[in-house]
Amino acid sequence: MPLITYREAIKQALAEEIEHDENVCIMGEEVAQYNGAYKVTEGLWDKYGDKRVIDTPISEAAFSGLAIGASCLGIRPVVEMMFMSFSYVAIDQLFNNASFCRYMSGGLMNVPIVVRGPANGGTNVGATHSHTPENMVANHPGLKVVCPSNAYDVKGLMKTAIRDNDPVFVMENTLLYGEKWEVPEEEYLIELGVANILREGNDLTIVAHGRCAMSALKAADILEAQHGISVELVDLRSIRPLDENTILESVKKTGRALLVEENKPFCGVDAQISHLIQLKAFDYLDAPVHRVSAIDAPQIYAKALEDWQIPNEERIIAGALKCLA
Amino acid sequence: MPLITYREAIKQALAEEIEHDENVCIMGEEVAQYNGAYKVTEGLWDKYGDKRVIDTPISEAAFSGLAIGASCLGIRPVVEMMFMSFSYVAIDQLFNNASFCRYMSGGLMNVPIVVRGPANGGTNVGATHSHTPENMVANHPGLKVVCPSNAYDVKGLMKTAIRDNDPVFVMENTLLYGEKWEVPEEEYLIELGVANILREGNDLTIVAHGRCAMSALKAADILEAQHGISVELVDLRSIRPLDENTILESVKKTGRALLVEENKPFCGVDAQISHLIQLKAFDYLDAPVHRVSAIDAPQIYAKALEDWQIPNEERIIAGALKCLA
Amino acid sequence: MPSAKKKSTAKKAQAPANAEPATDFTGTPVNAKLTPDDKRGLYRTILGIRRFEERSLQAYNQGKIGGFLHLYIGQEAVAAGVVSLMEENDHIITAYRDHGHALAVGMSMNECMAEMFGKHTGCSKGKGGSMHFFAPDKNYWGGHGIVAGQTPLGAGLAFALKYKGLKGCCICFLGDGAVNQGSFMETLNLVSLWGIPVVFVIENNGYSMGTSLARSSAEANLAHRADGFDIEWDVCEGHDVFEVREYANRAMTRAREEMKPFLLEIRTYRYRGHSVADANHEKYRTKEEIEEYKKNKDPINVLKAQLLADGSLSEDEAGKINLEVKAEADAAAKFAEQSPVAPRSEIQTDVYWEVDNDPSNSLKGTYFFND
Amino acid sequence: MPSAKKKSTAKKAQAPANAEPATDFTGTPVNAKLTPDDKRGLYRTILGIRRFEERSLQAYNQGKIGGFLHLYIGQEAVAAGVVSLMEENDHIITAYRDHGHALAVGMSMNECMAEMFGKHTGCSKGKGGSMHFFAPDKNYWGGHGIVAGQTPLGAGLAFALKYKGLKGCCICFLGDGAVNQGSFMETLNLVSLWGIPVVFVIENNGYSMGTSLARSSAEANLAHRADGFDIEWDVCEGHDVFEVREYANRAMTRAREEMKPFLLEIRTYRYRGHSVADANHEKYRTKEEIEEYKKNKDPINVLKAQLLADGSLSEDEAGKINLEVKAEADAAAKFAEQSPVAPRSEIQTDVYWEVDNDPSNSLKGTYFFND
Ligand SMILES: Cc1ncc(C[n+]2csc(CCOP(=O)(O)OP(=O)(O)O)c2C)c(N)n1
Ligand SMILES: Cc1ncc(C[n+]2csc(CCOP(=O)(O)OP(=O)(O)O)c2C)c(N)n1
Ligand SMILES: [Mg+2]
Ligand SMILES: [Mg+2]
Repeated sequence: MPLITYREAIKQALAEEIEHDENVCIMGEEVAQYNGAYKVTEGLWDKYGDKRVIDTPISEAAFSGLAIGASCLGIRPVVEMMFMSFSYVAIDQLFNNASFCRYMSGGLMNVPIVVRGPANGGTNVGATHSHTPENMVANHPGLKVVCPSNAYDVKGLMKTAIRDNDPVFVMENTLLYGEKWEVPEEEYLIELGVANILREGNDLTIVAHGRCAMSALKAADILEAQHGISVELVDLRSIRPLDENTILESVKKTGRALLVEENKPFCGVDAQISHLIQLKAFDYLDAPVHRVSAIDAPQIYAKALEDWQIPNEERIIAGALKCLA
Repeated sequence: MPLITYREAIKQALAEEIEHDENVCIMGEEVAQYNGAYKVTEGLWDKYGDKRVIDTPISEAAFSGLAIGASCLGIRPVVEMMFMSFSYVAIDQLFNNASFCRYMSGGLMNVPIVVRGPANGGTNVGATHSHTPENMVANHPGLKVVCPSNAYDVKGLMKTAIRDNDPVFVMENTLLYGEKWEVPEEEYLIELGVANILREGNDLTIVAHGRCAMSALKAADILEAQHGISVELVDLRSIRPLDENTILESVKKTGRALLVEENKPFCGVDAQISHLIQLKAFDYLDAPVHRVSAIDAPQIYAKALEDWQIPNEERIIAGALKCLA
Repeated sequence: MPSAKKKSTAKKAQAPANAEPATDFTGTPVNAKLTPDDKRGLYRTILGIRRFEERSLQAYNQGKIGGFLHLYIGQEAVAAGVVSLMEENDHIITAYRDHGHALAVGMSMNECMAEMFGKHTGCSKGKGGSMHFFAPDKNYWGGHGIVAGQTPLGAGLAFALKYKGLKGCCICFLGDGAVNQGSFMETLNLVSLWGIPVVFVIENNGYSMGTSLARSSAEANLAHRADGFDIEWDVCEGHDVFEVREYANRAMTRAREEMKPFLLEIRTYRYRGHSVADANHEKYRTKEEIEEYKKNKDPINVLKAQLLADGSLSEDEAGKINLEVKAEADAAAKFAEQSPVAPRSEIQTDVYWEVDNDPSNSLKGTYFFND
Repeated sequence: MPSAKKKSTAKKAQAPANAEPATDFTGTPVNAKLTPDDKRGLYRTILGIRRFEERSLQAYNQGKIGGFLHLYIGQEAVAAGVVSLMEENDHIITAYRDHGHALAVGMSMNECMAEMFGKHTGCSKGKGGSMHFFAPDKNYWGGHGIVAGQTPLGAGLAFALKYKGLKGCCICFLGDGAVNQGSFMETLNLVSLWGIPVVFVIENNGYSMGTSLARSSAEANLAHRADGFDIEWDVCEGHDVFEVREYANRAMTRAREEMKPFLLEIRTYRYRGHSVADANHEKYRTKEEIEEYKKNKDPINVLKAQLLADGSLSEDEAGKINLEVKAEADAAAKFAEQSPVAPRSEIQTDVYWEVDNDPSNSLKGTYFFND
């Protein structure tokens, strides 16, 4: 299987879906002529032209809302937020219109849009540019959200998201764009709501999503090698819908859980997962569920400190040891 | 002590603080000449005039941002969101500027604003008008949020919020505006971060905030009378800062916890509280922490169904019985 | 001190040189072609909206309708006039003051009334309420409660037409207070830049809740803002359905033919408070102002006089139509009253298309999160 | 077909009748009063910004600065000119391209450079970075990363002046791409309606990232949008600091004297990419375009020629200033390099004023939520 970057995998997904359905179009700031701020859409405008790949002014509320409206008539817009952080100026369109139009119309309409873009810290760009709003998205029934941790997943989930008839947020990560994974050449889709066991183990379940799953994978190896702790690692992939069963089965086996995410802790996704685990695997738990999240402060600029603020291997290992203490 | 409405208590707090500090001013849609959409500010414009009580156009992003900017120079604006739901068009100003300016300036500035308004369902106005965003606010370090459940609390907390040098959201409730409680005539403040034990008990701790605390109070009486269950009821009052100790002490005593809120469940405030309890009172828990939240769907319009969707006594009692099953 | 002199390049709809401001629009081509039947149809629509809303007000006062009730009374000729021009590929979307538009596109009084009663037979199954009527089969996309929130959606509907190569336009209504929401202003730039066939109709009734236009917008000539976005604009009166049709027709034709947006400001008036809860609306405007409008500019009276004059309607026919629509409104209230509320299980349907339709690739994972 | 003819009432700054567009601004009153010292000061500021940014670019390329680096090179006369007019009660706020404004208000190269290096000695203790320089003691309120997010804040600073009865204004800078954010347009209406003494300065450098003005705004004459909000506006060139001072002075004086907003569009140019990461900026504009500006409109060259001509600067002095600011920039890099990163405990300070200041009513409750 070819090794390709996360960036390339997204691009392939977008290109394939543009080919697959004439109603798929991509819009966002600098996605066309500039090839994307992070070059995710590189070459697509050249190949598919103005109709399918559309540059927008810096008007996130207007173009997200426009995408929602267009989707009512069967267009399937894939809206790029240059940073998912910039969706903060478009929250009303996304959290009221994309999420609720179907409901408020008693099911007469649906909103098949995708909102995609990087939602991560660790890039030294400060508090306003480092949001990870998957928790806020998932809080709003009507929306779906996935956080792919690797190239294989992002391709398969992106394609599914585009074909999905509901609004789906795809949370990417600029730090993963350049990383490579094996991705088959044949077409494939990955269903929403199916977690991925990245590593099997018996002593501790780590649940993570997005890039944190990759950091946890490295931490798990170290935990095994240096501490003799056998970690089972569940990569959520999809936040809403959520694969509760996979999480619960793993925790029932290991009796312990560490939840790792880049969200700020208060009402992060892992607060919900923690509640779920204690609720549905109470009798299996040998220790409280612990969490490693971003250190609870606005994202700091200084690189050295930000690398400590977001979960890293060292902090994950410390968290795991707490679970087993 | 005089019995006054929740509405009147807010108005007293606003009037007292206007008198107390010449930099306090109130702004929002219809707050002045119209006396407020819910008459919370009735009479204030008549008494204090254009400078202190200011009508705005329907431009929430602009006037929230303006309030933040003005606060840098020592003004202490109290911004009314006619519905807290409308803050969705101003999220960037509130969640990036109000929350992070202090941090990004390395502490050189601070943002002493209050954002207040009703954040509740149960009024038959549909999904877009029934948000309870205290979870999203509390997710953002730099912001504070309180959810007063009664007239005494709302007055004391509002005054504290206005004097606080950080941005504080005060989540009110239209269904409480007309309800009465005893409120002393002498001036008082209530500290942020201090929960209130509304009722002592031994079998089960119920943690609630906002109007749900009042519904839980009624449910607790029924639980005692009809099921012989002695409930201790913790009214959080303040979500961030959070009074962890009071929650934990109560749970350590009762061994069981039911969390009640109007938030939609996924990453609601109670997801965080649930995590906290299992983390810090793990060995004391005799049963998993249960939650009663809004039924997980966009807020429905039909009154009969909405009254079932948001936590009511019946659902709280059912939740309590699950905790004791 | 010297100063550069700038000249703004206003791009308003062009009128023939020296044209007198017209006052009688019954004879303009778009109106001249109306048959007597068409005209009576317009009368029925306008009167039907009025009677429907009067009946709903009654139901609200009886406690059968809850939440908000934003009445359109006084503004009926705007929706009726504009909608009467809609062609197959035209779409329409509006704000929360949406009953008039809904009835004008042909939604039944039954489904609308039942929706307000929160009943399962309502157009949105009782999930949306008064502010959220929808009829996609009639190209009607709601009914939206957040001020100006519908304006990017309207642009999107028109975008889809262009994308698909369909000749049509989207008419997107908003209020005079809504013009100050950022989403609308962003959208103005976007649709002009991209050549999107959307007609924004500002229903300027002079007030946003209790705030007069002068207290909400710095520049009283709202349509003028279009200049800053190189969008053509015009202004007309909204009480004469023929005037509305004339101006709307120009705007819609241009949008369809030239693939360009248009901003049309229509001056109108609401007789009632902002919503029924706004009982004190005589505090922010004078009784005289209201009476003046009712007396001289009531859309029903104006149209009736016009139709009586040109012979397309008789007093008898007018009376008959009135009785018919009144009966229809009463029947709708009865229908709504007798309809069932949806079962509790319906709270969690219509959230996700994929869940409702249980597609072949069977659903995985948990979608809803109550304990 | 007949059409109402509308006339927009453009409210631009008035020029004397028949005034020729001026080209030499050195003699206008606001500039005539400058002493040779003042002029050399302007030259030092402009040159200092250039050298500082060149040095920071070098540090970025060496990997000492991370994240974004948005260089102001080419636009220096705008910040220098406007800031040189600031009086005691004037305040200033800008976007992420904020180094020029920071140095112009008198922030030290040390604290600015250290901030970009993420060091504890930085103006924001390394918490804000390149986009977030602040100096409230110099009436400088940042440095803001979200496009147009600073514009309501700027209005708020000016609001506070009016509230307190202080005679002053706030100058709020934004880019040509930022004009399409709703928050800015909402703010335009608000400040006009309320009579807020804010001067919005659009630094129109022709591009927002890779998007030319023509591809982002439907109406190329950006300042013209002010008409729709009844705001006075004007347009000038930004490479001649005297021209900038002339126009900015008119705008700021009017804001202070009349308590009214002003929209000033200043045409300028950035030589470098949007940020340093934008290496391919010659793909969306021609080399010639860049060279043309550098050759004929470089703010340093233009000013130097003016000062040499009027005798307030000699070649020697110019050379000396150049060496001095270069040395200052080098020293700043060294200072930054040698400064410590803040300790990890600093991640959670400066979040809440109340926590940091441990006020007498001792803090209750938990503020931070890591396990
Ligand atoms: C973003 C937002 N802010 C405030 C409101 C509350 N609100 C509903 S309607 C309204 C007035 C709107 O006036 P206008 O646009 O003139 O429309 P009209 O009611 O006159 O039809 C306000 C303030 C809202 N629904 N959404
Ligand atoms: C709301 C938001 N959307 C997008 C961005 C990403 N972004 C940063 S700067 C920029 C271009 C702004 O151009 P302009 O306003 O002309 O300012 P200039 O960079 O030319 O100084 C963009 C798109 C952002 N920071 N905030
Ligand atoms: Mg109105
Ligand atoms: Mg620019």
